[in-house]
Amino acid sequence: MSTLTTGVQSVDYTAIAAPLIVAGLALLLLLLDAFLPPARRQVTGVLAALGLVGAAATLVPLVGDRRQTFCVPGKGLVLPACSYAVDDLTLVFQALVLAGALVVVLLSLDTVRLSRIPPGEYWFLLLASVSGALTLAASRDILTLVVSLEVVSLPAFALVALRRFDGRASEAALKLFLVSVVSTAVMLFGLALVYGVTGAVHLDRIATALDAGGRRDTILVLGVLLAIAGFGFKVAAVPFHFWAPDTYEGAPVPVAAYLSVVSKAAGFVGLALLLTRGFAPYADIWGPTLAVLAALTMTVGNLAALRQTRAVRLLAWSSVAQSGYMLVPLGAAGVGHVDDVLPATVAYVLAYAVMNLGAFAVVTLVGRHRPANTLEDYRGLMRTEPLTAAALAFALACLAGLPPGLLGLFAKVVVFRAPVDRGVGWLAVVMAVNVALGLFYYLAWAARLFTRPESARRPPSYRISWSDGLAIGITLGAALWFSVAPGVLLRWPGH
Amino acid sequence: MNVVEVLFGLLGVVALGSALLVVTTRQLVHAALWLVVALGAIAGCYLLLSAEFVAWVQVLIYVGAVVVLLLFGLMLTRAPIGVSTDLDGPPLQKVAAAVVALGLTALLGVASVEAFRGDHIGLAHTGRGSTAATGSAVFRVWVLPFEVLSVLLLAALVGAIVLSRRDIGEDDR
Amino acid sequence: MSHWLIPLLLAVPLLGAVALLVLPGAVAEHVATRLGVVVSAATLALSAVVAATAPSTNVSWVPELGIRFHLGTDGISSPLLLLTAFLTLLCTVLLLRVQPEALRLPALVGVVLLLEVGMLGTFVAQDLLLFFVFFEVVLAPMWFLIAVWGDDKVPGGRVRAANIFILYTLLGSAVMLLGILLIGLRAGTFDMVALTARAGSGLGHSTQLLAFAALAIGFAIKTPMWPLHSWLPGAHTAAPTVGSVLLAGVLLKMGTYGLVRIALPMVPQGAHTFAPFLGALAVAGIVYGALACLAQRDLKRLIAFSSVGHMGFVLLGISTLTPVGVNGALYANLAHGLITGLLFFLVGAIKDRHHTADLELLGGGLYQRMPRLGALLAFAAVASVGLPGLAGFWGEMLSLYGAFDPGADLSRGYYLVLMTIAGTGVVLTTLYFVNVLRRVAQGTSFQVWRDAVLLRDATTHELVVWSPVVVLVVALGLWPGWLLSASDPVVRRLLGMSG
Amino acid sequence: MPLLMPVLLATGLFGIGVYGVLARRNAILVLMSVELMLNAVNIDLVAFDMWWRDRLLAGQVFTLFVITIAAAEVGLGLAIVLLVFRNRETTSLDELTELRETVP
Amino acid sequence: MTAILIALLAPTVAAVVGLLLGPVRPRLVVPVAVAGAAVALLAVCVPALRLVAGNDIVARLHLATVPTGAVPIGLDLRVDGTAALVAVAVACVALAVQVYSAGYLRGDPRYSSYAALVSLFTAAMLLVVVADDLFVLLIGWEVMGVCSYFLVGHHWEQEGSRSAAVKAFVTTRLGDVGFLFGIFALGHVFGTFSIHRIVSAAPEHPGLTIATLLLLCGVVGKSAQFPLHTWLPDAMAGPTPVSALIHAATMVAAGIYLVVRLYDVYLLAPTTLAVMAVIACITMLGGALAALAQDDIKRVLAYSTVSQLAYMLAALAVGSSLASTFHLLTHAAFKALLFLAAGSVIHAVGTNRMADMGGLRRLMPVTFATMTVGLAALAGLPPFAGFFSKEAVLGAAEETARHGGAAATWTGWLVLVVGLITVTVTGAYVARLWLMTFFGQPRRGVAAHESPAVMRWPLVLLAVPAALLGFAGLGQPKLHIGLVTSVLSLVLTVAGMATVWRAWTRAPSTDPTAGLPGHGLLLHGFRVDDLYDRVVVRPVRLAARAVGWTDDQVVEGAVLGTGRGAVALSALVARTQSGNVTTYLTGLLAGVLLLVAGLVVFT
Repeated sequence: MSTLTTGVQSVDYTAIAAPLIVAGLALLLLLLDAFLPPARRQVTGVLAALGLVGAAATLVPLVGDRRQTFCVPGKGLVLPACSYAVDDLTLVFQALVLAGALVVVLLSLDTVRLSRIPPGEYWFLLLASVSGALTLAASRDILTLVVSLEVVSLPAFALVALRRFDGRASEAALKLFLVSVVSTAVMLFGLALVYGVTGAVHLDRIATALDAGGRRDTILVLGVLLAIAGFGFKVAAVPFHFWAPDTYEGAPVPVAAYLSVVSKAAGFVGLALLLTRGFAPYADIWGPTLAVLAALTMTVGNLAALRQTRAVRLLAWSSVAQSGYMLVPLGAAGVGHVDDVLPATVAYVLAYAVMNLGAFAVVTLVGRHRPANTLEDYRGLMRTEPLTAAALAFALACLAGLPPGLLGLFAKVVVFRAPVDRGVGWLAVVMAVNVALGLFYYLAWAARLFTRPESARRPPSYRISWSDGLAIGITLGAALWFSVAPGVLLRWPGH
Repeated sequence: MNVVEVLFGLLGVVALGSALLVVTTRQLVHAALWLVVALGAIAGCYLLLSAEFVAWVQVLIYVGAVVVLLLFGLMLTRAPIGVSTDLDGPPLQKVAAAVVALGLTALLGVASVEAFRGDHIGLAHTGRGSTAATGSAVFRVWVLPFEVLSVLLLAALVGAIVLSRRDIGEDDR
Repeated sequence: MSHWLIPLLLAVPLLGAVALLVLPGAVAEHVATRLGVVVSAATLALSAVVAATAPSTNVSWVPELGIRFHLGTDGISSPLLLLTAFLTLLCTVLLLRVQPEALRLPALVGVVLLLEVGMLGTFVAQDLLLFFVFFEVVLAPMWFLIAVWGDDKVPGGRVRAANIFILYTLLGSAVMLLGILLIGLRAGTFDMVALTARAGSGLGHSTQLLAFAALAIGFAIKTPMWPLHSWLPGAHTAAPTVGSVLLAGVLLKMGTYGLVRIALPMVPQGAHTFAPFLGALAVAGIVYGALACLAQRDLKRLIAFSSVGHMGFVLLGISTLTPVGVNGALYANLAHGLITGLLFFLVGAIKDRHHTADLELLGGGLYQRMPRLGALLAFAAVASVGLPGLAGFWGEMLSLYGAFDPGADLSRGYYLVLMTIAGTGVVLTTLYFVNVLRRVAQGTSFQVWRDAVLLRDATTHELVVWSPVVVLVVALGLWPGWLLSASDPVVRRLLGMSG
Repeated sequence: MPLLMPVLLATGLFGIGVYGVLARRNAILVLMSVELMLNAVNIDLVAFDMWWRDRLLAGQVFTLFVITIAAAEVGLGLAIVLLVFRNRETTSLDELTELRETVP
Repeated sequence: MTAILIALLAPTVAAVVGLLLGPVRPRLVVPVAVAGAAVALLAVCVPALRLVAGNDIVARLHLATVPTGAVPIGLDLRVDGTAALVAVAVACVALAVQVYSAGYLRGDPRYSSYAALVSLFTAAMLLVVVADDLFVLLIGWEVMGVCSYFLVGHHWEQEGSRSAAVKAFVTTRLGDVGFLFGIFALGHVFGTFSIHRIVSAAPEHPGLTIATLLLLCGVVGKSAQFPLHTWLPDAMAGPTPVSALIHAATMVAAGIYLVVRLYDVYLLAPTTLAVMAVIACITMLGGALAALAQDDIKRVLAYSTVSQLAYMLAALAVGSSLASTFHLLTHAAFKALLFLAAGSVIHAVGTNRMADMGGLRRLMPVTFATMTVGLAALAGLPPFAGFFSKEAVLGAAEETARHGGAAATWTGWLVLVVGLITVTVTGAYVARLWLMTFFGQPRRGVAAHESPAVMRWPLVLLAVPAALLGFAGLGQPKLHIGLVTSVLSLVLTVAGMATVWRAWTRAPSTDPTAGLPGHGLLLHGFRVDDLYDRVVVRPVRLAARAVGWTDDQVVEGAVLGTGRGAVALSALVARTQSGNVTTYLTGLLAGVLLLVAGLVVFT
């Protein structure tokens, strides 16, 4: 792809290998699909999975390293700045994105086949989006940030709509699209204002400029807040959340999983980068704002989730609520050192990815046999399909933060720490109440797995394909592993 | 007040006026045409701001491609020529829209005035907006987003095509 | 010391439960109850060893958060450990013959064993997070016990009762978690031993207040403290016998144990500020529980309300912040576990036979129909009213004694008022228990029951299950020193007083 | 030229765009309104670029990118609108409410 | 001390064995129970005999120390002279009752539990007697209470028994709460719960009014003194032997005994002594008056017990523990005798109502003779035991009235005057009982018969101390029997008797006191029960109902309300999710506007 390098910017291909591979793979699969006979097109999915593993492998040599590329030289007082940087944060998120995408790919294999979704285009769009997420995690200027964010989003619109004969999918895509573009526009306006005041687009330069600036406070406050909007949409924070339940419900379940995990993680890393690297000096402004957003988000998400009867919709609201938890550390950033809140958010995003994908994996599987995918369809699943039921129960316990789902508990502990340490007590209290609220619907669902099915409804019973089994296995294994050794979540390099 | 400023002011009024018509007209096709006017006026503004390349791109891509696309879209959705009454939401929605829009505009406007009052753009340095300068910047400094943008465009292209193709999936209903 | 002993103690019932859930259906069905007895007997033996040797396990778990895998016992947890293992054994033995209608025995025994893991774990945990984890582990099994094997004739159904139980306790847990995190994160360690030794130093006054309030609410719901008790009657009414026994016998103790083990020593300033409120609510619970008992129709519900009253004494003792009061609270805890456990065994037997626990429907004449059951009921009732010479006395007495001379600089006059009100609670407690005996045990039987030929008196099997409890109740009543000398030094340490 | 001229123009356009997004119910008109918002951004970016005399020309380049993004969005967005129209025979946003919360 | 331990354990073991054996070997129940009591009697005789031999017999036994976190509790026993004598009395009556019961309750289906409870009671009472630690005492004290509860409710088929049992237990518990608090107070002041340590340290802490008053609560409850006396007449619903043992001779006297043991503390609390005097006087006269109007023979004796216990309390109030103990012992003998004799009568006649008796003199000679002895002792006719002990009480009162002392002078006068009035009433009700039961014409067709030997012998054996025990007091130098008061009281007694006799001779078939003004009031014990019903029972019931309602409506309601609130909020959130994307966008942009505006205003 990147053939047009000039003498000015040297490119560190090792650093950008992962997004490069994924993007290349996307193109390759699109072409391959066109040339393969229809009967053998399924192989593209497997290739996609393998490619993701390969891309992940390229991250390994980067561990512990700090690399920067696409840099501009400094001049005078202005320091050099780079557009692409690989550090711990980047690596963690890239790994997360790749792993999450891998699970989504595995889950999609059967979905693509059964729903007659054009496979080549599906894999291409998915991987294109993934490459955007990978870049996003590494971008250090707002141009790259915005463009990467759009690369994550745009293919996702198409992915949601890929069941083209399904009006619900189209409707879902349209809602996602409109909310997305409006949020993007708002964000761009905000970023433009920030650029106007600071004259900089590289995050660290913005931070420097903000540190120095003084008289243009109000416009900057506006700029910073508007800029949050685009990422708020991605992470489905209230009031940017409206698309999530409708879109999740209309989209193919693996795509919903992708939106709720990979795309959301991308949103979080973008938000984290923007806020803690770029707008760090304004933490006293955006901190409380995010605290309010976090409180609203978790409350609205949990309240709405309470009344859900369909699995995917419930997960949608639950992931809104979970976003609220993830925002909590950022909400506490107004006090104390900004960087310190990052590990908490990162840890929670990681944990959330594992447990949410675990839930989605089983929901996808059940959805193949019970398209309505209501919670009642899970009644008595423990009897017919003990393994998947147990996996789902564990994932739900994790999401609830209740033993044996220690992963979720530890994640919540980590997140709690920020407001507790920084004296944002009210947020901690709101979170505690919300955790309690959340417990109810997760457990109500989990309980259904164990209760006696009504005589008229038989719980689904199925053979699990290798790909679904692998997906469930990976998520369950990760959830179990992190439950026993949660330190890994916190021990990401440098911390 | 020099000529550039006067021209800019006029073009700005045109842009704002036609934009207002875009969002208020009762004829679908008119909206598209007013959009052309607005976008054109904005292109003129770019020129006055000495951003030549941007202005041309604006004309080419927006007026040339985007609006044409939108017109196609209108036709494909069998938009009626002439006055339609169902383009706007209910009155209450319009009120809400106006309140939100005015609120945001007022806030941003006041804050902008407060922030940028007295600042002037020195337009003497022509050449910063030239094709050469801009192109050089893109390829020297902004290679990365540009490359990423290529993925974006490709994805949008593929997405648009796959969604528009009618040859697959119909039988799955 | 052998550091694997306590993990083994937890692993045995856990493995038993897992085995029952994993074994193929027919096999599991066949061995379930016997395996349950064997496993719980082994657990009891192990817990006796643990109580005797007081081993500890302490390894790092999540150093980033200051969480350790720290297990240990001392004079206040060992008795509860033994109580747990003891009651669980009795429950599994009971299940050999007396089985709920919705059979599914492997699952039932498995759930009981799982419950045991959580209960034991709560009492041996020496790390706050670990404590919380075990504290929560018990919820799910208890939910299943009620929702699957419960009595569906209760108003609203058993699932509703189970839901209210879990919802309520979960709410409490969430608030409690807030308190735990506040302490652990502010102090930088979750290690209970270290936090106890620190006695709140390093925690600001407002932190302590908030943490204590959060912890107290969490524990109070579990205990349950008036007016947060309303989950209890429903849960008890719906729960099967083993569920009720373990719920009353052990689960409620976890709340008060937590107060003593965590809330008092780790945030003493908070404790000091809130103690008068705690005391007032405790006393309100005593009187309220007793009065509510007088108004009940359902025997299980009545005993549930009696628990509210009894736990009121426990809370009163704790609220005095004196070694006497806390010793008394712990004693009352244990005694209540045994006595109310026995009561629920007995009422369960009555309900099994009559298919109702409604006082109006049962009518009188239990002494006549089933003299052995009646006599045991009378014994349990008398024990429950706190008769000196039986286990129930010492705890309540010491709680009151604590209130007579409250600790720190709590207002003496205030506590004397509390003590006096609690004293009337003693009388009311006597009143409703003798009332129960009068309505159920004394008098003559209804014709329906006289006609029902299948109404047997307590079987030998049941007597075997119950008599150890009777013996213990008497033993603890006559020899209080056994427990008090174990708990006293620990309590002094927890209250920050040197031996 | 006073910096405020383009900035206020942008602000006004942005507000008009916001109004259009909220007041219009035809999906394509909403898209057009979004384009107005994006153009507002662009005017700002160009103006600030000129004002700062940005060595990196970030504002102008950003504008180019935004234009491209806008084009891509419109392309894909129209495809989605057409898809919806194919499936539902409508482009009115308030008629697309099959996916919603059911309120008893 | 071994003897004491044996005395404690023997009945306990008998109780346990009897209870377990009962269903299996019913015939062994009586021997086991009797053996238990007999062993106990023999054992307690050991120290008593040494006392009689003139030895100092104070002995202690320390079993264990129970740490409490504050003042430790010692599981201590201690025997001294008083204890030894009271223990003998207890064991004696217990043995008598066990033997007697074998006849009285022959064929009772629940005999084994009955005998076991009596045995257990014996052990508990002995524990009270020999306890050195207040908590040990409390154990015995409460175990007695619960035995009393079960035994009163022995005939639980009958409503009367059931409610009487409840009343007895609950009322005494009420007093016991105060008692417990009193123990706390003493322990707090003295730093020990050991009775003898408290007593020896008593001079260091004079004027412990509150502590002693609290202890007095327990005494008032247990010894059925005003205002907690109402349970005792009702408790007569229990089997008569039980009434003899528990509600006449031993348990009710335990209260008095407690004060005796702690007397040094009381002596230094004059206010408490005054309160005691007032309570004693009210109870004394009130009980006697109530006894005058009862028709149930056991209720007469019950009110008489109340009245006589008040004498003991009065003795304590005027500073003579010895007189009190003396009266306690003689009362134990003659009241046990009276109850057993009354039981014999009831056994024979099949009713408690004196209106249905009469003319039994010839049919039941032994009963008649022994009961006459008992009644004479009760009335305080010389030379029967009651005369001496009662005179000792009155003498102590006179002493105080004249010379003062630990108690205030006025209390002496009060006790003396009320005591003398009560003597008159006592004479009257004794005569009434005697006449209505044994004289006149038999009122029932059924031929009454003398009771079996197993019931007769205890009567005879108890008649001996009832007649002679009084002389034991003569040697005591501290007992003061004034000649004037003795003569006066004798005259008054005879006057009371004569009045009744005259009324009776006029209409031998009717109740001689029926025409008394306020007869109804007396019959109902001054309607204290009605008062309690209105002031205590009904409010408690009302409160219970209120709490029941509150719990259903308010507390549950609050919980359900919270749930409903959450659901309502949830619906509110759901309403915003209308499916219309324009609404979503409005929400989004309005949200942005609000956030921005809020922050701008805020900063």
